[in-house]
Amino acid sequence: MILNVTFWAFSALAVFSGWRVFRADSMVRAAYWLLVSFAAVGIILVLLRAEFLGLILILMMGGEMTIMAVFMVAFMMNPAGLNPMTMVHRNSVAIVAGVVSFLAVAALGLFARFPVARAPEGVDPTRKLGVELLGNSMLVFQTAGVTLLAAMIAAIAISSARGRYGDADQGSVEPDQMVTAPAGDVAAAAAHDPAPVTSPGAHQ
Amino acid sequence: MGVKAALARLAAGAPARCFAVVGAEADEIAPWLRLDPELAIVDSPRAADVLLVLGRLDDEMLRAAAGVHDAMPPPRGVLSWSPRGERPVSWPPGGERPVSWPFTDDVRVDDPAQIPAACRRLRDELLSGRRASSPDTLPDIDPAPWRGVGPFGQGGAGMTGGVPYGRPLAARADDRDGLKLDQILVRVGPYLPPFPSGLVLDVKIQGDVIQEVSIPTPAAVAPDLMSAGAPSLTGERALFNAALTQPVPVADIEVARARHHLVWLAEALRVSGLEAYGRRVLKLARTMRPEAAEPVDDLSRWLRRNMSLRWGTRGVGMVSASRAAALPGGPVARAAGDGRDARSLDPAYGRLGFTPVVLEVGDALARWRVRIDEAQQALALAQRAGQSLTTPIGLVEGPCGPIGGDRSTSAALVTMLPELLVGMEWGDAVTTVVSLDIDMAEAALPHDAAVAGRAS
Amino acid sequence: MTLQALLVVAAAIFGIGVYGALSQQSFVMIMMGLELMLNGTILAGGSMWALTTGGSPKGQMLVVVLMTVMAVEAAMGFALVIGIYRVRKADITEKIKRLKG
Amino acid sequence: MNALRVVIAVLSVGTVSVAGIYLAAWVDLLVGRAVAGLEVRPLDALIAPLRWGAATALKARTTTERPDAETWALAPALLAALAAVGLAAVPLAPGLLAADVANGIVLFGAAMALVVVAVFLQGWSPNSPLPMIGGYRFIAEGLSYEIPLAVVLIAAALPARSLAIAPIVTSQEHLWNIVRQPLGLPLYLMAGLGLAFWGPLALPGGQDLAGGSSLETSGVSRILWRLAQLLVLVAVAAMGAAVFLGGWLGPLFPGAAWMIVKTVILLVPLIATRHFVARVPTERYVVVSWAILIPLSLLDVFIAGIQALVAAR
Repeated sequence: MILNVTFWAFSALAVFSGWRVFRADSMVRAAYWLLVSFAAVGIILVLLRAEFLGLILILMMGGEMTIMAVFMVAFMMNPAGLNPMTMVHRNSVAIVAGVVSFLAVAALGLFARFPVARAPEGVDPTRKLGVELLGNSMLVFQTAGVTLLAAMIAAIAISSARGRYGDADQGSVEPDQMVTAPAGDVAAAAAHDPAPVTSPGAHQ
Repeated sequence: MGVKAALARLAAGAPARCFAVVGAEADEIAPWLRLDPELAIVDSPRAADVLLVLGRLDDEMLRAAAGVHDAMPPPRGVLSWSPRGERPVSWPPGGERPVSWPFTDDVRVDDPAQIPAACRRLRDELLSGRRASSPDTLPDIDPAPWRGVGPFGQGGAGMTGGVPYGRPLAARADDRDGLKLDQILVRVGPYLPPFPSGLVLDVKIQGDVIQEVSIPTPAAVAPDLMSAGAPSLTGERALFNAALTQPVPVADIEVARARHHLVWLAEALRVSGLEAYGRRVLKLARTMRPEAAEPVDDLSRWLRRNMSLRWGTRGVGMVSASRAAALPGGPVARAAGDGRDARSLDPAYGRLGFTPVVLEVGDALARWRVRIDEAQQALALAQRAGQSLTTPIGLVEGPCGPIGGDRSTSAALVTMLPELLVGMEWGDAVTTVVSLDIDMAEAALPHDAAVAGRAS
Repeated sequence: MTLQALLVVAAAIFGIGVYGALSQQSFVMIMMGLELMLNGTILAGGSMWALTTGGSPKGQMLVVVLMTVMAVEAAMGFALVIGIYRVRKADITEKIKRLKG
Repeated sequence: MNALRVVIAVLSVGTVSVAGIYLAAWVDLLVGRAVAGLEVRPLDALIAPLRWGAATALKARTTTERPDAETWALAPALLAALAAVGLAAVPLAPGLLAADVANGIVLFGAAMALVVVAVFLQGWSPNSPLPMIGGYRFIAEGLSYEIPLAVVLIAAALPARSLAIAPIVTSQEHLWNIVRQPLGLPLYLMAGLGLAFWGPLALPGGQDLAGGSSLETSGVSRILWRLAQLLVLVAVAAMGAAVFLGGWLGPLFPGAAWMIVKTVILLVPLIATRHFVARVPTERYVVVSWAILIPLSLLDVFIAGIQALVAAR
């Protein structure tokens, strides 16, 4: 009974805060509404006895949403929502798409037949997960790790200011590409960018 | 009602929390307030019960004091003291925008020794409700008109247009990572606690990196405006200025120098987070005597051993040799390898075997070291000096730099600040400003006044 | 707390995420939409594990993989935001007419 | 029966919170006075925090121009709640555990990871530059506290083969983790200081920002913020006592007494650092943390792993 009430309360919170994300004027609020949504889902997972996953989700999202908030503040023109703002496009299409995907997924959940097999009491799911991660699913686990490493390296490569052929904001282009690029593009690049375009002859 | 009265009775035992606004002619009192067990000098007006207005304020400072007052949470009160008993009204009297004394129900104190007790009394009356909280001094108006303008009444058109709440939104500017991000214009001072009282800076910050610094008001007030109400010299300033024209005991001068450096050190330690140790140093500054210099030597050893202080100051606020040469002199220049010291010119010091303390590095750590070494040296000189007197040669080495030259060291340091602080993080900038030991009263003082003082 | 109820909640979160990802102009807000979709997926995965797998850790594995996806999405998203902003000074989709560098 | 035990545990967490905060404030005053060269008056210092609280509670809560009022009000409560959750994860005696979860270490880590949210909101909400710098600073430093904290806690959990804290305590029956993993406790305490933004790591609220993130806060919010900050320190000390100093293990006295003694042993130096170590420079601390502290914490977990392998033989 108590479990049910708690579950519905956190479900409602997860959905409500998810909706508030796209209704908040202040970017910081938007990011932290999303965090609330994640935290509510994390608590539901804890209620479902997936304790480790739920807590890890909260731990991870606490950091990520804070970074997201700072990103919003750094990149948005009006981060605190001091001016009214709606930054949406194709709003009605998006609403339809959202409703349709909700209905489709919910229908799947309501009408598809799933086996009923609750996790047994008295077994520590965390221990089982650990054994699985470093046993049968070692390859999956390692792949996830390598993927994260690749993502880190790629993220640094994409976002760093100095590229191989000069500063990123100067429109650095590989010298070979510059030679083979259609003249129009180079001209457009030159018009767009105040930086001097290196003449191919300089590299000879 | 019962709860409130009980809380007020309980609170009556606490020190009165004051935010101190320090003007001219208060330099004999202001530094020692932190030693008083009845007072707690706080960093933020939001934490203060009492606004302490000490000395005489000019127009801008009085206006800023009114703003500080309004930021204090009620119940709040004002306690004022000025050296000659008059209302510390604005000077110069002929200023462009004369302001009247903004605090209608302040408590005035004539004897500075009464300040702590009066503060406690005022605080008790306020918290127990026997005295009404002092009303707002400034009208609650927007800095610029904006209401009702634009499609949403936000003060302009578009998402970033207009001035919502009277202020422009942050503008974008290049940052040090090659991006173009929000830049905020902030005016700091004149009462920001880590800064010297009276220093006002317009700072453009991105995150906590300072991108641009400018000084909104000229450091010096034109002398003709000062004729009626120029602040007089008090405390150590009077002593050092007297040495311009007449022989003064070397021991007095040097003890005053050591005291100045220790008071500075106490404040620098406080800003570094070592408030309790700063208080110990402040007490030492008040009680030290040349005959018993061991506590100062102990202090110097302790500071040298403290790695965290070294870490926070090493390499911060580098003053290059060329910048040091542009200064009139003083400890900041001597910490950057410039050996000028007006005392070298004085034969009396020559007889005492004086050589200036010079370090080559030029960072904040070097400035800390030069001041501590000078304090030790000053005490040693004072003890050796006996009854010997200085020679009035028209130039006196004050604690912040030479007095009697063309311009004061503090004024030169203020003009140097914009270049020095750009690119620094906020914490390093504060470390730098503190390590320069700028005396705003000296910076504001046109040197003609000192020269005039010499003639009289 | 039935599986159906959990899946409907997950679907609702997912649907809001779809709406956000499609309607928002700002890159970071689009990322928030994507994260919200993943949030719904995580809830669905967690409930499936709890109520249909009989405690087999494979279900939890799925959630771990989803969290990895989320971390990668966030890292690449932030990197792309910085990269695009650096080159194009754009922070909303409308400012990018074409994807070619 | 079980419910009764939880009620007792929750009550004891409440008691420990109040007593711990009080003790922290008292120790801070005493050490401060000793360092300042003033006469140390333990009895006066007992009532001084109450006097400060009374004086602050009588002040109005002021506001700034266009703050984010809701999040501003929320931030101190959030910080207090997170610290309380962190403390609730620590078993005070065998079976006396308020948050009876199988992943106590993860719960503690999650609560401490969210501290960054509370501090950022406290700095951001007042719409004032210096508090905002304080909030930004904490975000910039956040990972350099959280990563060493999480890693050394995982290392401490390795010998117990469990993420629950009670087994971690009992695994130290023969040898405390402070001996087994000498790097763990110092790294943990440094991270804890950072999370409580206290002393040398008081970067979001330093004197160079004139109080930083709490500069604009007055009245009851100010009290709550201060209490919450001290409670974070208490939670850090209690968890440190449990996972590094053997928790309730000890001869003669009941387990709770040992736990309290060990918590105090960690809490006092944490509090006292404020009076001996100057605030560190923000950016250089990040460099030190990523270049030295995080590798050291990885080394710590590596050593713990080797020990676990050897022990398993």
